[in-house]
Amino acid sequence: MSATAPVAEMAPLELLEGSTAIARAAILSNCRFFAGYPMSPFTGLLENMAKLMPAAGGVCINAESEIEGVNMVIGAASTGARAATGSCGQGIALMQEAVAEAALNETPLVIFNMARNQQDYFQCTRGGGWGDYRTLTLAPKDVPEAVEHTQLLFHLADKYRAPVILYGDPLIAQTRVGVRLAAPDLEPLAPKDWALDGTMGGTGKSRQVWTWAMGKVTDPGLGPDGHWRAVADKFEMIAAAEQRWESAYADEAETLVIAFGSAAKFTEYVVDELRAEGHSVGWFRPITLWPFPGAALAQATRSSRRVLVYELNAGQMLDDVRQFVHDRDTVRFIGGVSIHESGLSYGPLLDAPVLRDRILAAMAQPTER
Amino acid sequence: MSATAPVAEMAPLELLEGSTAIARAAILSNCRFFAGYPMSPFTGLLENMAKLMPAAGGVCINAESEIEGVNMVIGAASTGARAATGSCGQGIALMQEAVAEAALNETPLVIFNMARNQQDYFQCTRGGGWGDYRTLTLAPKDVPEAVEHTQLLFHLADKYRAPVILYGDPLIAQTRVGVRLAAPDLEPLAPKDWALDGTMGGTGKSRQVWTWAMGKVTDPGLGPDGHWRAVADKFEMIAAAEQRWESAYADEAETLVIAFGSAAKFTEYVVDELRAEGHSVGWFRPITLWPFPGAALAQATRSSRRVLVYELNAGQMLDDVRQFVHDRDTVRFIGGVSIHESGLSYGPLLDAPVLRDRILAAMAQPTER
Amino acid sequence: MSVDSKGTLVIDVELCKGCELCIAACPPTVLEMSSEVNAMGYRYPVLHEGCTGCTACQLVCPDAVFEVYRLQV
Amino acid sequence: MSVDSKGTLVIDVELCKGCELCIAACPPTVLEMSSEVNAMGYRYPVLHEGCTGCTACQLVCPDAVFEVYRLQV
Amino acid sequence: MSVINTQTPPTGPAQKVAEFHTPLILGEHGLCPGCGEPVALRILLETLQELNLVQRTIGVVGHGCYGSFVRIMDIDVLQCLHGRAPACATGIKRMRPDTAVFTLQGDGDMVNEGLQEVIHAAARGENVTCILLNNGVFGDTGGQQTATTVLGQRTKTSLEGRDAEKHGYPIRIADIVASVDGAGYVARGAVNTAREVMRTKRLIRNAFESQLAGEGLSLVEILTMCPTGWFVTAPDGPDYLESSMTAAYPLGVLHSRSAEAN
Amino acid sequence: MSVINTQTPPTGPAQKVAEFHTPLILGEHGLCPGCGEPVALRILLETLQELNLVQRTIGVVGHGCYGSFVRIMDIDVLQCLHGRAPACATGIKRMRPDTAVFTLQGDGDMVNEGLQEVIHAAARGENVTCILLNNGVFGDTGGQQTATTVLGQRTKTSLEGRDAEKHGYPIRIADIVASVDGAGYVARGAVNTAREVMRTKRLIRNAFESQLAGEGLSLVEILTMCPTGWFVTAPDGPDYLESSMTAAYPLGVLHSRSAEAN
Amino acid sequence: MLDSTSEHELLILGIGGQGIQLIGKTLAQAATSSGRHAMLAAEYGGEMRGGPSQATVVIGERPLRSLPILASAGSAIVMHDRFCGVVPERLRAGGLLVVNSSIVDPAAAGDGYRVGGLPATDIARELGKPQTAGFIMLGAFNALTGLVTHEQLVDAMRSLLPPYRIEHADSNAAALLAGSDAARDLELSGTVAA
Amino acid sequence: MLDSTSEHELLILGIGGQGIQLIGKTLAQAATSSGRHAMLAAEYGGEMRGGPSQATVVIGERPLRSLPILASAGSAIVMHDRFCGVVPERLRAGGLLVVNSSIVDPAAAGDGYRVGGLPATDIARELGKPQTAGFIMLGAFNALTGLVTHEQLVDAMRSLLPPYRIEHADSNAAALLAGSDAARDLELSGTVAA
Ligand SMILES: Cc1ncc(C[n+]2csc(CCOP(=O)(O)OP(=O)(O)O)c2C)c(N)n1
Ligand SMILES: Cc1ncc(C[n+]2csc(CCOP(=O)(O)OP(=O)(O)O)c2C)c(N)n1
Ligand code: SF4
Ligand code: SF4
Ligand code: SF4
Ligand code: SF4
Ligand code: SF4
Ligand code: SF4
Ligand SMILES: [Mg+2]
Ligand SMILES: [Mg+2]
Repeated sequence: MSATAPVAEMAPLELLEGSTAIARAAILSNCRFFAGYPMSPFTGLLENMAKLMPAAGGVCINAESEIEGVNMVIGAASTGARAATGSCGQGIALMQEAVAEAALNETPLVIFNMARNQQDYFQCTRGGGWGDYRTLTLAPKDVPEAVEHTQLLFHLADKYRAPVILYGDPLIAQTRVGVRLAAPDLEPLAPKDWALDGTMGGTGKSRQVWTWAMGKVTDPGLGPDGHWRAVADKFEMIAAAEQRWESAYADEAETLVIAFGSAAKFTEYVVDELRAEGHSVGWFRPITLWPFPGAALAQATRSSRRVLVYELNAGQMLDDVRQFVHDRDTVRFIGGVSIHESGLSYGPLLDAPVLRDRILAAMAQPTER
Repeated sequence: MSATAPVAEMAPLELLEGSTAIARAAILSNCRFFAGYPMSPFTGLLENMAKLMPAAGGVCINAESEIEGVNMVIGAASTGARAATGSCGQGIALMQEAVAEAALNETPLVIFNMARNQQDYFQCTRGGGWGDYRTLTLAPKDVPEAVEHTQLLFHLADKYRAPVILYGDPLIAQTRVGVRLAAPDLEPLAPKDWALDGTMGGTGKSRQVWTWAMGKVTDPGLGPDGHWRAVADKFEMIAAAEQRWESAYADEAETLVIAFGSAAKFTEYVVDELRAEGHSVGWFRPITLWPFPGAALAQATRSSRRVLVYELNAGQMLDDVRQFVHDRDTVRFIGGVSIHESGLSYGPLLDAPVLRDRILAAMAQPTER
Repeated sequence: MSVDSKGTLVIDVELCKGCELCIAACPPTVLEMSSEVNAMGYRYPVLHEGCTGCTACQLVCPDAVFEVYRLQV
Repeated sequence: MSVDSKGTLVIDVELCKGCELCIAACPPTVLEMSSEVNAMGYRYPVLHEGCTGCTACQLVCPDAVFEVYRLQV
Repeated sequence: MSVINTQTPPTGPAQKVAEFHTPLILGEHGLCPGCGEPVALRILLETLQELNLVQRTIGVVGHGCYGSFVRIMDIDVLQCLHGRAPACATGIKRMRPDTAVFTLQGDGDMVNEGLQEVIHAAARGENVTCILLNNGVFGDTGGQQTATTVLGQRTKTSLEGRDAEKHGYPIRIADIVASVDGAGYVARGAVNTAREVMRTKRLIRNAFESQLAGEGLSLVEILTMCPTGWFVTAPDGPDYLESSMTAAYPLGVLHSRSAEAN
Repeated sequence: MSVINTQTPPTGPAQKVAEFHTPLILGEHGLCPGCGEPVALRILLETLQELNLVQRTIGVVGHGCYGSFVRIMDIDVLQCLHGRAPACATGIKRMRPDTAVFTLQGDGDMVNEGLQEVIHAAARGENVTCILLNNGVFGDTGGQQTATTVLGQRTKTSLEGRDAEKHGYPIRIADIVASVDGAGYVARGAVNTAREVMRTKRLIRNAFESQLAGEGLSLVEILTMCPTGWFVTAPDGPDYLESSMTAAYPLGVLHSRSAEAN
Repeated sequence: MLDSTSEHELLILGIGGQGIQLIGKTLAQAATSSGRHAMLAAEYGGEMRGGPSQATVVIGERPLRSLPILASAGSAIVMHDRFCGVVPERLRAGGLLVVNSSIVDPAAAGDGYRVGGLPATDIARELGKPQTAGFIMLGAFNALTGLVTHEQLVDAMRSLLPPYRIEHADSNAAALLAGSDAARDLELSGTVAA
Repeated sequence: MLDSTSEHELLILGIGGQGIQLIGKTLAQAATSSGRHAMLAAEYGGEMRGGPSQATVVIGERPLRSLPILASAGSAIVMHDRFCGVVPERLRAGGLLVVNSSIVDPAAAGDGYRVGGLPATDIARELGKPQTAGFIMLGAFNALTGLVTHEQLVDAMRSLLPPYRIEHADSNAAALLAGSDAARDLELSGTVAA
C-alpha cells in the first residue's frame, strides 16, 4: 500500500529545489505558521518559508533556537492553525521534550527533519522524549514524493492530533527536480473544536490544552493515567491504520533488499539493474518508519532466503526488521555509517555501484535455509 | 550473569533513602562534580549531592536548567573528573542532544534517570539524540542494587568513555532501606591521558575533545566518517561485552515473565508465590536495558510456551523482546500505562495482586505451541 | 451588629487554611484567630467589632475566605 | 630598498585571499593589489616605497600574509 | 469584645464591596496556607474581567505550584512545558492577534529554565503579557534555590544560605527585560500587604493595556510568599518577603513605553 | 613607483616587528576572504602567550565558522554543543580552577541558541572569559538573521532588511551581562581597523586578567566582518561594520569590577 | 518475634499532620540500628494537612524480599479512619491491628484481625503533647510485637530529630513510654489466628 | 535526441568560481520549461573559490529514475582538470566528453569517449567576458546534443538571473551563441561508440 495525497496532475512542471518544493507544498496545505532555526541541510526550507510565508498571509519566525521554535509552533497549533518547524540531528534532539509534549497534549505539528544522513532513524521512530508516544514518520525517497508526503503529513497531524515527521535528507533538500504543485485533495476532517481561541472564558466551558488532561475542578478530565492510556491507545490505532510501504519482486526473489528514504531509491535502481541481468532479487521499502510496516514485511519475506538491510547508519532499522521479518536468521546488514567529510551529508557508501557490490557479495554467501 | 561492583560486606547497615544511598555511592566512586535541576523524584538525589559534595571536596552546582546541567557535566568530565547529572522524563528529554554529544565525543558521564515510571524505556535505550550511539543503561530493582549499579556505572563510563544511565524510579528514589556502603573495588582503568588539563598548549600536541574528531591541520584526526564508525564499533563491542540479566526457573517453566527494574522485583515476588502454589512459571530480568540481553533471552525462552511481558508502559521493551525471544508467537503483553494521580509515580498496575491476576489470567489462555 | 462597625464580612471558615495573613492585614485589628478548628484542622479568623469594610483582609487572603460589606448607616 | 621606507614586509602571497583589507589599512597607502593572481586565483598586495613598518597591514590581515620589519637606519 | 456573626450576609442595608473571588475562579486551588500565588491569580483574573477581556484571552501556564490553577481558571489555557510559555504565547498571539495573551510563570520557570524564552520574546517585541510569580524558590519541588533566590536565603540546595561565591548572584529579570528594546511595559509588585496587592493589580492592568496598545512585551514580576519553601511559618511570610526580597527587588514601574513617549 | 621585493626578509639591518602569526596557530583556517574572525583568533592567542597562559589554558569552542579554528589552535580545546560553551566552561573551571578557561562563540551561538547559558554563567560569577565574535549573522549557515542582526540589515531570513515590527530588535548582550551581578569585566571591541584590533587586544587582556583575579565572568564582544553573510564585498566589510554595527553596539569597556573598586 | 527468614510487614495509616512518616522512620531506624534489615516505603502524595498519609515498614533478619508496595501485611497501625480502606485489602487474616481509639472505633475496624484500640490522642492530650499521639501508638505497637527494644526505639527517635527540634525528644520519649505502658493493659479482640 | 524512456545524464565538473552550478541550473531549467523532466543535483561542498565544484543534470521525457548521485553518465562537461577524476569512474564508454581546452588537454581526457575540446576560456576572453566560459561550454554542449533549443537555453538563462544581475543577460547570451557556433566546427575525437 502506498496511500498518497492526490496532486492535480495538471499543475505545471516546475524545476524546484527540494526545500522550495516542500515549502510551497506546506503552504498549499494551509500551513500558516513556521518557526525554525538554521541548520544544514534544513536551512533552505527555513529560508523558503521566510520568503514565501508573508505573501501567503502566514507567519515565519526566526526562532532564536530550536526549542523556542518548536514551542512557538505548539502555541500556534494550539489555536488550530497548521504549523510546522524543522531542523536536523542536534536541533531535533533539542525538540524531543516538546515533541513528546505535543503528542501527549494532542497538538498537531509537522516536523521537517531534514537530516544529514540516515543516522536519525531512532530519533524519528523512538523519540527519546518522555512517556508513551510515537511519531508517525514518512521517509520520502525523492523530491516529488517529499511534496506528496508534506501534504499528507499536515492532514494526518490534524486527523490524529499528533506530531508527525518528515524524514528528509540532503539529497531531498538540495536536489532540484521538476515537480507539479497543487493544493491537496484529501478527505475532510472534523472541525478543531478543541482549539484555543479565547472565546470560552467565563462560560464554565473554557478550553484546555494540557498534557495531564486534568480538566477543571468543575468538570474533571481524565488525568494523566486515563489520558495517557487513551493516547497510547490512539497510537496503537494509528499503528494499525497508517502503515505504508512499497515493494517489488518480493515473492519471486531469493534475496530481498530493505531500505528507506533516499537509500530505497538507490536500492530500487540497483535491483532493477540486477534483475535485468537475471539475478533473483527484490526490494521492500518502509514508507512509514513508524508505524513500521511489520506485517507487510513478514509477508514480503515469507519466501526470501536472504534479507539484506541497507541503511546509512550503524543498523537502526535493523531493530524493526528483526522484530517482523519472517525468519531472523536470513537478515544481513549491508549498510553502515558513512559521512561526508563536511559532516553535513552522506559519505561514499550511498552510491549505486557500492550498493551493487554489496548485494552481489551477499548473494555469493550461502543462505541459512 | 549479574556482574556486580563488589561492596565490602563489612560496612555497617544504614537505613538510607534511595536518593541518599545513591548520592553516597556516587561520592564513594569518586564522583566529584554534580549539576542538576529539581524534578520529582530526582530532586532528592540533587539535594543529597548539594549537601554531601562540599565535604567530599567536590562541587555540586544548582544548574539553572537540565541543558546547562548536562553541559556543565560534559565540561567537568572533559577534564577527567568523574561527573554526573540526572533528572527524569522531560528533563532527560532536554539532555538528549548532550547525551549524544558525550557519546560521540567520548566523555564519560553518569546520568541518573530517576524516572516517574517505566515509560522512558525508549528514552534510555534508543536515546533520540542524534547519530549512531547507544547508552548503557542499568535498571536496578531496589535500593541496594541501585547502590551497586551506581558504582559500576562510574566505572563503565570511564572504561568505555561513554555516557551511561541509571534507570531508577520513585520506589528506588524514595524508599528507605538498610544498605551497606563502601568504596567499590573494581578492575583498574587506563589513565585518562585524553583529558583536558591545559598543559599541552603550544606543544603541537594540545588535546581536543571533539565530536567530529577532525584533529589538527598538523595532525589530522579521523574526521566524522572514521570517528563515528569507530564509535559505532565501540558500541557494538559494548553490546557484546556488557549484557547483564538474571532469571529463574526459565528451563522448567511453561510461562516466563519478563520485567525490568522495580517491576522485576514484583515479578520475582509473585512468581515465587505462584511456584510455591505449584504453577509452572519463571522469570527473566534484563539488568542492562541496553545492551539488551538478547541471546540470554533467546536461550531462556527456548522452551517457554508463554512469554509474558510486564512493564509499566504501553509496551516499549516489547520491541526488544520481539527481536530476540525464541518464538515471537509466544509473547503476550501484560503490562500497561499506569500513572499515579499526582502524575509523579506509578498507578495501581504496579502491584503484586494485580500482577498475580494478570499472570494467572494469561496462563488460563491456550498457548501457541 | 454594633454601631462601631462600618463594615462586616462573610467568612467561609471551611476554606480557611489558617495562614493568619488577614490578621496582620486588618488595619483596625478586628480579626482574631479562632480557638476552634475547621474540618481540615485549621484555625480561622473571627470578626470583632470595628470593621471598616476596607477589604484588606479579602485582598490578602489566598483562600477566598472573605466577602466584605460596607454597612449603609 | 629605497631610503623612503622605514619599514618593509615579507608577503606570503600564496596565503592571500584578496580581501584588500590591508590596502585600506595602510596609513601611507603603500600597498596595492597585484594584477597577477596566486594559485588560488586571488590578487594579492604588493608593496611600494614608503612603508613605515607600522604593522597595520599585519594587524588587519585575516590570513597571516604579512611579516613586518622596521629598518634600522 | 463580642464576635460578629459572619456566617451570612448582613441583614441591614449594606453594599457588597468585595466578593470571595471572581467567578473566573471555579474552585479551590489546593496550595499551601499563606501562599502568595492565589492572590496574584485573583487580581490577574479580576483585571481581565475589568478590561472586558474574558472572552478574548488565552493564558499560557508554566510548571510550578501555580500550574494547578489551570484546573480552576475559567479561561482558555495552554498548559505548556517548563520555561517555554513566552515561546508558546508567541505562536498563539501571532495566530490570534485579536486576543489578549498572557503567560503565568514562576521564577524557576521563567528565570531558570526559560530565561532565554522571555528575553528573546521581549526583544522580538511580542505583544504578550508575562506574569512572573517570583518567590525565590522552586516551591513545587520543595524549596530549592532558583536563579532569583536572594543572597543569604536558605534553601534545600543552599543549606547554609545562598552564598555569592558558591552559588552566584540572583538575577533581576525585570530589569533585564526592561533594558531590552521591544519591551513595552515592565513593573514589579508584591502581594504581601493589602496595599501592594492593590498596587500590583494596577500594574497588571497597565501591562494588559500596553499589550492592547501593541507596545511590545509587557512583564509584571510579582513577589509572592512561599512560606513552605522559605521554611518560615505562614504568618511570617509577608514580613520575610518585605525584609529579604524587596531589598533585592525594588517595587515599581521599571519601563513604560507609553509613559516614556509622553 | 617601484615595487619592493617582499619575498624574503630584508638583508640590511632590520628588526622584525610583526610575525605572520603566533606559533599557536598551526596552519590555514579556510575562512572567507575578508572575514574578521581569524583576526580575533590571532589577538586572542597572542594574549594568551603574552600572559604566559599557554600551558594552563583550556578553550571551549562553539558552533560557527570559528568552529574550524579548533583544527589550528595549539591549545587544549573542548569543541562543545551550539550555545553551551559557558556551561561547559563552568564544569571545566570548577574542576581545574588553576587554568584559564575561555569560550569562543559567535552571536548565533551565544545570543541565539545559548543566551541563557551566558547570562546564567555571568550571574553565577563563573571565573571564565567569554569571547563573542559578533557579526550579526549566522555566517556558517549562509547568512540568516541572528538575535544581533541590526535593524535594516538584509539577511536570508529578513529579505527586506530586519524590521522591528516583523523581526524584533537586536539584543545588546554585553550590556545585559554587564548589568548582572557576578560579571567581572565586560567590554566591546572590533577588528575593522588596525587601531580597533590593537584596542580589542587590550580588552581581551583585561578580561583574562579579570579572570585570573577571580572577579567573575568576563566577556569581550568583538564585532567582526562577515562580508559573505552581509552580502557585501570583502573590501567593503570594515566600512559596513563601522556604519551599521558600531552605531548599534558602541565600543568600549562596559563594566570592570576592578576599575569600579578603585 | 522474627525468625531468620520471615519478615514483619507493618502498615501505618493516617492523615497528614499526624506524623505517620516519622513514626515509620523511627521504627525502621531502630530495627536497622539493632542490626536488622529494614525498609520504609512512603506512599506518594503530599503531606498536606488532612490528606492521606501512609507508610509501610518491613523488618527482617536478612536482606528483604518484601515489596515497597506491600502485597500484604501482618500488622497495621491506624491513626485515623479517613483513609484506612487499605486495611481490609492488605492486612492478612489474623494480623495485628492497632487503632487510635480516640478517633477510630476498634469494633468497626474489620473482622478477622487481632484488634487493639488505644486512645492515643486522649493519652497524648493528657500528657500535654497532643502531637505525640503517633509515638504513643508506636510505643504500644512495639510493646505488643517486641520487634525492637524500647531503648532502641527511644534512641532511634532521638537520632532522627534534627538539632532544631531536639527539645521534643523528652516528650516523644514520654509518649513512647506511655504507649508501651498502655499496651500492657491492652486486650486484643477479634479472631486470633494461630 | 531523447526517446520516451531514456534519460540523458550529464556531469559538469570544474572548480569553484567557474559557474558550474549556474550552467547546470540553466540547462535543467530549459529542459523543464520545454516540458521535460529534469533534475539538478549538486555535490555538497562549499563554493569556495578554487575548491571542487560538480553538478549533475538529468533530463528525460518521463518522471526520472536516475539517482541524485549518478551511477553513470552519458556525457560530461569538464571545465578544469583539478577535480575530474570522476570522469573515468562514471562516464560510460562511448559517452560525450566536452572539455575546456583552454585549461584541459582533450587528448589526456580519457579513452573510449567522444571527446570535443573547446577553448572556452580563450573564446570568453575574446568576447571580453572571461566569466562566461561556462556558458560557452553549455552552448556548445547543447548544440552537440540538441537536448533543448538554443532559444530555450537563452530564456532559461535570463529567467534565472536575479534582477540585480540582469545586466549580464546579454553577454551570457552572446557566450551561449559563441559556444553553439564553435560546436559546429568541433570534431569529436576518440572512440565513438554506437
Ligand atoms: C523540564 C522540567 N524540569 C523540571 C521540572 C520540574 N518542576 C516542576 S515545577 C518546578 C518548580 C517551578 O518553580 P517555580 O516556577 O518557581 O514555581 P513555584 O513552584 O515556586 O511556584 C520544577 C523544577 C519540570 N516540570 N520540567
Ligand atoms: C543545535 C544546533 N542548531 C543549529 C546548528 C547549526 N549551526 C551551526 S553553525 C551555526 C551558525 C552559528 O552562527 P554564529 O555563532 O553567529 O557564528 P558565525 O558562523 O557567524 O561565525 C548554526 C546555526 C547547530 N550546529 N546546532
Ligand atoms: S474589611 Fe478591613 S477592617 Fe474589616 S476585617 Fe477586613 S481588613 Fe479588617
Ligand atoms: S488569610 Fe484567609 S486563609 Fe489565611 S487565615 Fe485569614 S481567612 Fe484564613
Ligand atoms: S607596515 Fe604599515 S606602512 Fe608598511 S605596508 Fe603595512 S600598513 Fe603600510
Ligand atoms: S588583508 Fe591579507 S588576505 Fe586580505 S588582501 Fe591583504 S594580504 Fe591578502
Ligand atoms: S510550596 Fe510555596 S509556592 Fe508552592 S503552594 Fe506552597 S507556599 Fe505556595
Ligand atoms: S561566512 Fe562570514 S563569518 Fe563565516 S567565514 Fe565567511 S565571512 Fe567569516
Ligand atoms: Mg518559585
Ligand atoms: Mg555570527
